[in-house]
This record gives sequence, C-alpha cells and structure tokens, in this order.
Amino acid sequence: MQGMYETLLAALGAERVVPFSVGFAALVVVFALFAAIMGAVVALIMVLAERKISADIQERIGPNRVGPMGFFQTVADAVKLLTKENVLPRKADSILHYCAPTLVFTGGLLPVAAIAWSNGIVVADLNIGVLYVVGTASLGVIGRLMAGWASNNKWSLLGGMRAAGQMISYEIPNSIAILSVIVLAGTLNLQELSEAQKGGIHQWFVFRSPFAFVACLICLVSSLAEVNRTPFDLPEAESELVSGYHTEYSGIRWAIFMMSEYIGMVVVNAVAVALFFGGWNGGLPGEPLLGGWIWYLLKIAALMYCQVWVRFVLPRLRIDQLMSLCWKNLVPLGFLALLGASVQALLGPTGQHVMMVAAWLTFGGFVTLLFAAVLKTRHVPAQDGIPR
Amino acid sequence: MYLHFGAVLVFLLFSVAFVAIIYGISALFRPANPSAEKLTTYECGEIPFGGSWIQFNLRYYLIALVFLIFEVEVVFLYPWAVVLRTIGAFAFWEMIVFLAILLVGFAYVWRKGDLSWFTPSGSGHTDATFSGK
Amino acid sequence: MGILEERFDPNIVTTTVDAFLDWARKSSLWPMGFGLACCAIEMMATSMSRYDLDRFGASVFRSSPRQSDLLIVSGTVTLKMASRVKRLYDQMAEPRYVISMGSCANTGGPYWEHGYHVLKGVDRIIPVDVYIAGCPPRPEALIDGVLQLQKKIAQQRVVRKAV
Amino acid sequence: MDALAIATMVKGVFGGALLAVDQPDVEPVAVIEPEKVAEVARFLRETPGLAFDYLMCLSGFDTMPAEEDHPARSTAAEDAGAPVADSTEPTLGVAYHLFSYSQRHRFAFKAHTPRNNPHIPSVTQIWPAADWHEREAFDLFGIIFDGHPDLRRILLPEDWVGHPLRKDYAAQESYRIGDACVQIARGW
Amino acid sequence: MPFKTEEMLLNVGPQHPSTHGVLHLEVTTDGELVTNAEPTIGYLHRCFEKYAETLTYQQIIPYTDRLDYLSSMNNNFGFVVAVEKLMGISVCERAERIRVIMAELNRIASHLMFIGSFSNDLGAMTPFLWCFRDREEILKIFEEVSGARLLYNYYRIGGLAADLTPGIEDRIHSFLNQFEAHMLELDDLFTRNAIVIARLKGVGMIPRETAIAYGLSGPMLRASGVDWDCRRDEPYSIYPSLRFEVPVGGEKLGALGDCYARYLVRRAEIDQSVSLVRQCLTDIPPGDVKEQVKRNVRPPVGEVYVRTENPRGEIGFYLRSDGSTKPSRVKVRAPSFCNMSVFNRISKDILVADMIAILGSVDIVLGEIDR
Repeated sequence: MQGMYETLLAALGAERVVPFSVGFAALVVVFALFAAIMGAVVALIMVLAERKISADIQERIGPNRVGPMGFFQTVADAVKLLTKENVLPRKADSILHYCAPTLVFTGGLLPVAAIAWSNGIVVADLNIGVLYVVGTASLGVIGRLMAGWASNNKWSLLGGMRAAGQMISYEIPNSIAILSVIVLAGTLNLQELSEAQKGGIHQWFVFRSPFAFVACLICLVSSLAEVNRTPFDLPEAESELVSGYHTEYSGIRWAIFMMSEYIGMVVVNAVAVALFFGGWNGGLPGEPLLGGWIWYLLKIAALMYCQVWVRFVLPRLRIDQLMSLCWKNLVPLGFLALLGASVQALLGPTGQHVMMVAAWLTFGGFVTLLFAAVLKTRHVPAQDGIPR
Repeated sequence: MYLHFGAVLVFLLFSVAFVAIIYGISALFRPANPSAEKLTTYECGEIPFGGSWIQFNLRYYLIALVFLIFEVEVVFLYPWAVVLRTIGAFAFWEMIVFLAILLVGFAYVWRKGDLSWFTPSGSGHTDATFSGK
Repeated sequence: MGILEERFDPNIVTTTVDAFLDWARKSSLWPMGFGLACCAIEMMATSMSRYDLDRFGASVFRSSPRQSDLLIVSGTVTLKMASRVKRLYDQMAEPRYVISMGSCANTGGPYWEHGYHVLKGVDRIIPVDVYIAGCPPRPEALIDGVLQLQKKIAQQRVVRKAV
Repeated sequence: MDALAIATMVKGVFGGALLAVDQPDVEPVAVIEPEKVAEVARFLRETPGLAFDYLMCLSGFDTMPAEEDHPARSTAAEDAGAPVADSTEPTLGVAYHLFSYSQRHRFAFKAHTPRNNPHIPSVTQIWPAADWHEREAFDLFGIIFDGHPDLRRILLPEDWVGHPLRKDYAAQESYRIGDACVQIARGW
Repeated sequence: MPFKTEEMLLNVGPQHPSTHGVLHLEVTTDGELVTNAEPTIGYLHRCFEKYAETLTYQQIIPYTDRLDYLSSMNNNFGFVVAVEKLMGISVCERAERIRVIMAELNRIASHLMFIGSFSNDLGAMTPFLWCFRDREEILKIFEEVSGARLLYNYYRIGGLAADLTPGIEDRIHSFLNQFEAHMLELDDLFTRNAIVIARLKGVGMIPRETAIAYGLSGPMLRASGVDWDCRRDEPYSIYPSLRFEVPVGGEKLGALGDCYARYLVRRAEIDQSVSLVRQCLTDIPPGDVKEQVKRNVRPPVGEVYVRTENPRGEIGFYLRSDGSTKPSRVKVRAPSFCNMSVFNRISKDILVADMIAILGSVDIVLGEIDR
C-alpha cells in the first residue's frame, strides 16, 4: 500500500520538497492525531448512545436537557472531567498511578493503526496485521493491573487482579477463533482478508464454513470479555467492588480509562467484522456501493449496539463461572473449530461448496433455536415452580 | 515494506504524547488543593486497616502459568495457519502431533483442578497447593 | 490552586471561559451513591422511569467519592455515621457540592428533641449548598433542588479573580 | 398447652425460682429469679413436651416510673413478686418471649435485677438468636449478661457514655466527630 | 508445601452500592475468598424506643413509619394491632378490610423494591427500573388515599386516618390486572435467566434448624422449609376469613434454603398479595372508619407482645403500659435485625460476589435493624 502515501504526497506537491520518509512520518502523525480525536469522538458518541439505549430499554427518557436532544451531554461530561481535581492518594505509588492510564490508552489506540478501513485506506499495512492487533490489544491488561496495584486500595487490587485473570484467560479462545479463519483465508493482512471476502454475502467467512461460524460465536463472546462488558464486567463491578481498578482515579485520568474502553470496543468489533463479516465489502457482489468504509462502520455500529444491548439485559457472572466458561468450554470448542477449519482448508473446491451448504444449515439451525427460545418466553406464563 | 512498522512506532509515541497533552490541558483548568483528609485512601468511609500491598492469593499465578503455555502454543499456530493451504496435509499432521502433546498438558491441569477456580459449595478447595484451610 | 485558577480580572474572554466551564459542570453533576435512610428510597425513585433525573445528566450514580461531584445526604446522619460522612466529603475531588435532602439532614428532623444519637443537621460537619425540605421530600423537590444547585454553579468563578 | 399450664409445670420443677405469674387473664408472664434464668430456659428448650425452639423476642425494660408524669403504679404482681429487698425500689428487667414451632404454643417470662449491678446469665448458648438481642439490651440498658461470647455495644459507638434507655439517663452534652465537637442536646 | 498468602481485612463499609443502606461488614478475605464477614450496625440508630416513651400512643404511629421505611403500612398495622389488643378494642369491618388492602399493596411494593435492588446486586440493571415502574403505580394509590408517597401515617388506634377516596377501587383493579402482565415480563427477563440461576442456586444455604435457632422469620424462614406465616397461623385482623396460599421452600417451589429459594418465595408472595387485595376489594361494607378513633388513648396497666407479618418477616411489638397516656416501654422486634444475625454464619468460605448475593437475598432495611 505504498501507493496511498505516494498519491497523497504527490497531491500535496511535497514530492520534491522533502524526502519520502519525512513526508510519510508527517502523514502518519496526522493520521495518528485523527485516530486519537476519532477515538475521543467515538467515546463521546458511545457514552451518549449507551445512556439513550439504556433509557429506551428501561422506559426512561435519558439525557435531553443538555443541548438539543441531549447531544452535548457527553461533551459536558468530558469538559467537566477535564476540569476536575486530580486526587493522588498519599499512600498510592504516584509514578505507576500516572502511567497506568497512558498504558491502557496506548493499548487501545495502537491496534487502530493496522485496521483496514476501506479498499486501500490503512495507516500501517502490516503483513502480520491480525497478530499485531491481538498482541497490542493485550497491552491494556498491564495498564489495568498497574492501576489496580498502584492505587494501594483493596477494591482496586481486587479489580486489577480480576481484570488480569479475565483478560489473559479470554485471549486464548479469541486467538484460536481468529486462527480458524486465518487457516481458511491463508493471510494475516487485514486488507487481503477483506479482499478474500469480496463478491456478495455468501463469500463472508462466517457463511463459508460451519467451523468459522462456531469460531465467530466464540470470538464475539471472548471479545465481550476482552473489553470487560457485562456479563463479564467483573473488574469494575459496581455492586461488588465499588468501581474496581479505577476506584482511586478522578477527573481526566478516569476519563482516559473510559475512552480507551470504548476505543477497545471499536477495535475488537473491527477485527470481528474484518474476519467474519466481510470487512469493507457490501452485501452485494461487486464494488461496495458508497465506498468501503461506510459499510465497515455500519457493521461495527451494529455489533456495538448488540454489546450495549447485552449489557442492560444480562446480570454478571461470578469469577469461577467466568474462568470455567473460558477454560472448560470455549478453549476445547475453539480447538475443535480450528481442527475442522484446517481440515476444510485442505479440501478441494467441491469440498468448499459442501462446507458452504453446511455453514448455511448451521446458521439456519442457530436462528431457529434463537426464535424458539424467544417464542417460549413471550406467550407461555411461568408454570415451573412458581405457584399460581 | 518495513516503513509501515515505522508508522506503528509513530502511533506509539503519539498516543503517549496525546495523553500527556490531555494531562497538560487538564492541569491548566483543574483546581488543586490537596488536604490531609482528601489524600487518605478511600475504603467505603472507613479507615483502611492493614495495607493492600500484600501477598495476593495464588490462583491468579496458576492461571497466568496455564495462560503462558497456551499463548506460546497459539503463537506457534499463527505462522502454521498462514501457510497450511500451500504446504498441505503434511503440515496438518505435524500440527496434530503438536496439539496432542499440549492436550496432555491441558488434561493434566484440568484434572488437577487448577482450572476450576473454586467450588462454591463451601470450603472444598481443589487447589492442592493452597495453604490447607 | 490550579494554574489558571482565579488569576484573571473579568473581560470578554475569561467570562466566556467561565460560562463554558460552569455550563459543563452544571450539566453533568454526578451524585455519589450514598443512601442513608428513607430519603434514599425517594432519591432512587427520582432516578427511575417516572421522574428520571438522567434528563438533567445527573443520574450517573458513581459509588466512589473520587469520581462524584455531588454528595446528596439523603437521610438521618447519626453521630456514629457523622465521622464517615465527613471523611467521604473530604475524599471527594474538588469542585464538589452538597445537597442536604430531607429534614433529618437539614436539622435532625423528627428526631431533633430526644434523638440523643442524631446529629442535628449535616451542616454542622460539612458545608451544604442546597437544603431540600420534606420528610421524605418528593422526587420533584429533589429535582428542584438539583436545578437550584445548577443555578448556583452557573455563577461560579473558575478563571476570573475571586471578587 | 396454654401458658398457665406451662407456668405451673415450671413451678413444679423449679419451685422457688418461679416467683409469680403476672396478668394471668390477659397474657400470663412468669417472673423468674435472675440466677435461674439459664436453667429455666434450658428446661423450656429441651423438654420434648414444650420444645420452645424459637426465641421470639428478648427485651430489656426499666420499671422506674417516668418523673414528670404522675408516679405510675408498676404492675400489681410485680410489687408482690419483686425479689429485691425493697419492693418499691425500681429494677431493670429482661422479658423473654418464646414460641414452639412443633407444639405451636407460646410462653413468656421475665427477670428483675437491681439497677446498680444488673447481672443475668446469658441464653445465647440455648438460642443463638439471643446473641444480638442481649448485646442490644447491654448497650441500651447496661444489663450485663454473664457468659455472653462477645458482649459489647451493638448500636451505639464504642466511646458512648451511659445507657440511654434507662429512665434516669441524661444525654451527654456534646460529642466529638473528627476535630469538630458537636452539641447533642436541643441546643441549635 | 502450602504457600502462605496473607489475609486482607476489607471494609464493605457504610457507603457501598450493595449494602442497602448504612451497614458495615468487616470482611476478612483471602484473595477472592471470604473467610469471615462480621456485620457492624448502629449507623442509623435513631433512638425510636427512647422517643416512644415520650409520646402518646397516637403520636408514635408516624415514628413506626420510619422503622422499615419500605413497608410503613405494615409497621403501622403491627403497632396498631398491638395497642388494640392491649386495650381490648376491635375495629369495624370496613376499616379492617382497608387495612388489609393497604398492607398487602405495601407488601407488593416492598417485594418489588427487593427484586429491583437484588437484581442490581447481581449486575442486571433493567429489572430495577421495571419494578419501580410498577411500584410507582402503587405509590400513586397510597398518595391518593393517605396523602404521602413513602411514609403514610395512615393507620390510627381504633380505625384509620381517612376513608377510601371515591373511585379508588377500580383504579386498584386496573393496576392489578396490568401489573400481572408486567410480572410475566419480569419472569422472562430475570427469574428464568440462566446466569441468574447459576449465580443463585446453592448459594447461602440456610438449613431449617439454623433458621429457627437464629430467629429468622418471614420469607427467609419459609424459604428454608418452615411452613409458618403469622397471617394464617397466628391470625389477626380479618386474615382468617381470606383464602391465600403460603409459598414454602422445597421441591414444589423448586429450591430450598438458598438465595434462589428466598427470591422465589418473595416472587410468589407477590401473586398471593394480588389475590388478597382482590378478595378484600370485592363489595367492601359501608361504615365510618374514624368514629372509634380517640385522641388520647389510655390503655390499662399491663404488657403485651403481638407479632404481625411484615414483608421482611415477623415484626413484634412488646408494649408495657403503666396506665398513663404514654407507654412505659415499646420494644420493636425487627425482622431484619434477626435475619441479619445469621449473616456471618452463612457467609463462610464463599466468594465476594456470593457474599453480595446473600446480603441482597436477606433483604434488610437499616431503619428497622438500628431503630
């Protein structure tokens, strides 16, 4: 993707004035600044969206007094947090206390570099894209553990340890699920992954193999645990640990934790979309209609809506259920999916078609299972155990 | 081709700088009058008894060890996954051997009970190395 | 004192900066989840569907004093609890405000005469910005209290020199 | 079995310990010597016919009449049955109300102790429910329960002076909170 | 070679999102494992019993509101029944009916508050608001009848403060019909949620003997399998003439003695209270609820202990009267006080999350623990 930078530099006419590498570095800084600001904007939008969606689910109105329809609510929150006092407890370790949010924010922002937003638009077109994203995303674990330990607060310690225990455990099923697709695609570069899923919805990996479909479910569940969202939000469980590892943080440093949580959400969903749901390809064959990045953002927004929706419906798991779900259910299931996918990778083209049909069958079975559960709850009044 | 890794380095430096900039802006406007009571550690309104920098319990260490085994395994799987289609069946069987060996380790850890965090049915700890209580 | 805090004499720039910062602080008051007694139930009812304190952006109940800027003392402050209330107020980050909700918190309420263990008013230990009468005050009264507090915050001086 | 029959049964077994039965028509309450409370309680708990496995309520009370009102008469039987030397001298008492789930019958008894050093044997070993009730009676009345595993104040702060529910209790003038010193009395 | 890890003393202090008020738990934990959780109470001790000795009987009623401030009607009911027994007076049929209607509606509101805060302790945020939506409907009815939303001061010794306003009956009927549909929704969302069952089943098991030994009462006792309800087994007011079923833990309910049993018992009690209110509402006899109410009540010398069924358990009033207009001693046997005393016993060797779930299932109100 050398092309993108040449074209941009040529457009700016800086071709002759300055050597290529300096121009390249300047452009990257501009992209980085744009990514950080977009991260802040996404955080603002997501906080407001979360409060509005929760209000909708809970039959409330949600913020509507600050700005038209409450749009400036999160802007007010951000500015207020900006001007809040920075309380550093005397017993806390001040250096670590300062570095923890930086590390967590870096862990959130770095993966954004490798995500391929559209056909050719990518900041760092790395040939090991997916491995780089998974690797840097786990930087946040160190930041959270550091925050938990540095605040010298029992609640923070419990929250930090839970964050460490949970996030590293759920990296394994996440990586195995990703591997199941890479075995089919044969590349780690996010750009090529999206190209491999060109041409219509049936080309998406999730519909190309039943093992990829199972891997997609595992990836969605473990990415929910990666970003500490309910039902896996044990690290900052309000009802148990006051507010987990960021109990002793106030003002802007707490805001940075929140911002990096939402950037992490975007990154995790971006990876899931790139791997399973056809990256920047539209549903129809041929070029994506209005430009790839619109489709990409739409799919990410859909996944994020589901994550917010899940948050206000499900209660929280206990730490031992969380661990047994990961190690005793997701990891073995993930290995089976990986073996199946690698067997499919070796099959000829006829085998692929058979597998595609099998994928659609499993998808159909899953959907009917879902609707049966919904129908069962809606009309049949509770009989079991509750005397009428 | 390696230029793009330069972009990653710029991203790393930039994110640290971005946080520093935000700290700076915030330092301009935020009040700052720390008093003795304000800097005490928060513990639900009580005075904390005993520090929180203690020898924390063992389960997190065991989970970290088990994670290490599997993370190394996954790292080896990444390059294999990329080239599996080109090499063909031989790579597949070779990886089956590699996974089988690791499966033995996984079964051992599972059987020993280090994966089951804690049986909530009372004080039945399955962690053998737990200080016998 | 902060770097830019209360350093400048009022002119067009500092007043607008103050107005903007006050608007931000006013419209995102995060109360601390701190229910003492019956008034806490009415405080919860205010943040629920029918009265919805979240419309004013003030229904994000943070449980740690570090992240909350509004302490709603909702209920009877007994002498055993008073030292904890004082410690929690001290641990709050700086631009902090206190709403004394209910007659128990205002003056000891129905327990003023023979309540040997009741503190006769929370303003004896912490400075209070807004008092709300009632035992327990109706959710509308609490929302009105929050609005009064917002008016009070709107005139605060952040960057301008204290008069 | 109704309460009177139980009272006679207890009188048969313990004789002198049961001093009187108050208000036999409305709700009979036996008056027991303070030293014998533990044995009577164990008897009521263990005999199969009675099986009082549920201590409904254990409440302390002060029989001193309130000053500003006219000196109210303490209940007639108490005058007769008061064990202390001078029957009119007000005492601190503890009332026990029991219930049995298997037999579905109730029983109540009380014990009087002198005000200056009120001692009553604890029944926590018999009914664990009594643990907190006895601590509360100690906290608010100052009645010391011998044999209680952990007798300390339950409601009031540790550094509180005096026992508020005694009729002759005068609230302390001020109370120290952190560095502030706060008035308690009706002063503003 | 056992590895030595240090214990941590954690203050789940007076200000904590899930202590339901100002309860302080001194918890010694080893990592996530709670080894001892000692409750410390008294942060809301408002000197009710000292105050009651300085007030006349009718004046005490507003103070009984503030004991268990989630079920004020039931507290009034308990106190008023105790004084009426002391004085030996009875009340007209209409007043009795209205008393039972208000007490049962207040039981529904209190259980809704329990389900809301209990689900919030487990991490589900939506049931809290759904339950409050229905609770607001009940508060509207109370507001119209007694003039207040939370602390009503509606009962009087000898009758009631005010009669039912015209047209309130069909408002209650319409609320009850719409309310049952909402409860079915809540069952789908919370009661049969797989994560909720996983979090609650087998947690905080209280065997039958411990429940009786520690003096538990109400839903906590019935969840442990003891079939006892004051309304049916030691009846007061007009409960003997009403038909209702008492839900008890066991195979019929689907759970015994654990947090899930306590939740299901309270959830089933809501349905029973709905049917009770309907029974009382059908053709209420006319009559004047205020004519037997006297300003200065002067009971004969004597003492009485009366217990009634509150949503949280058995509230007992031990009244000692010395013939004057003011009681010589009013002792309140609060249900949450006894229910809480078993907490340390059942929260040994469990996780922090379980301890919070058990604390939620005990359903305490600090107003009546500390009095």
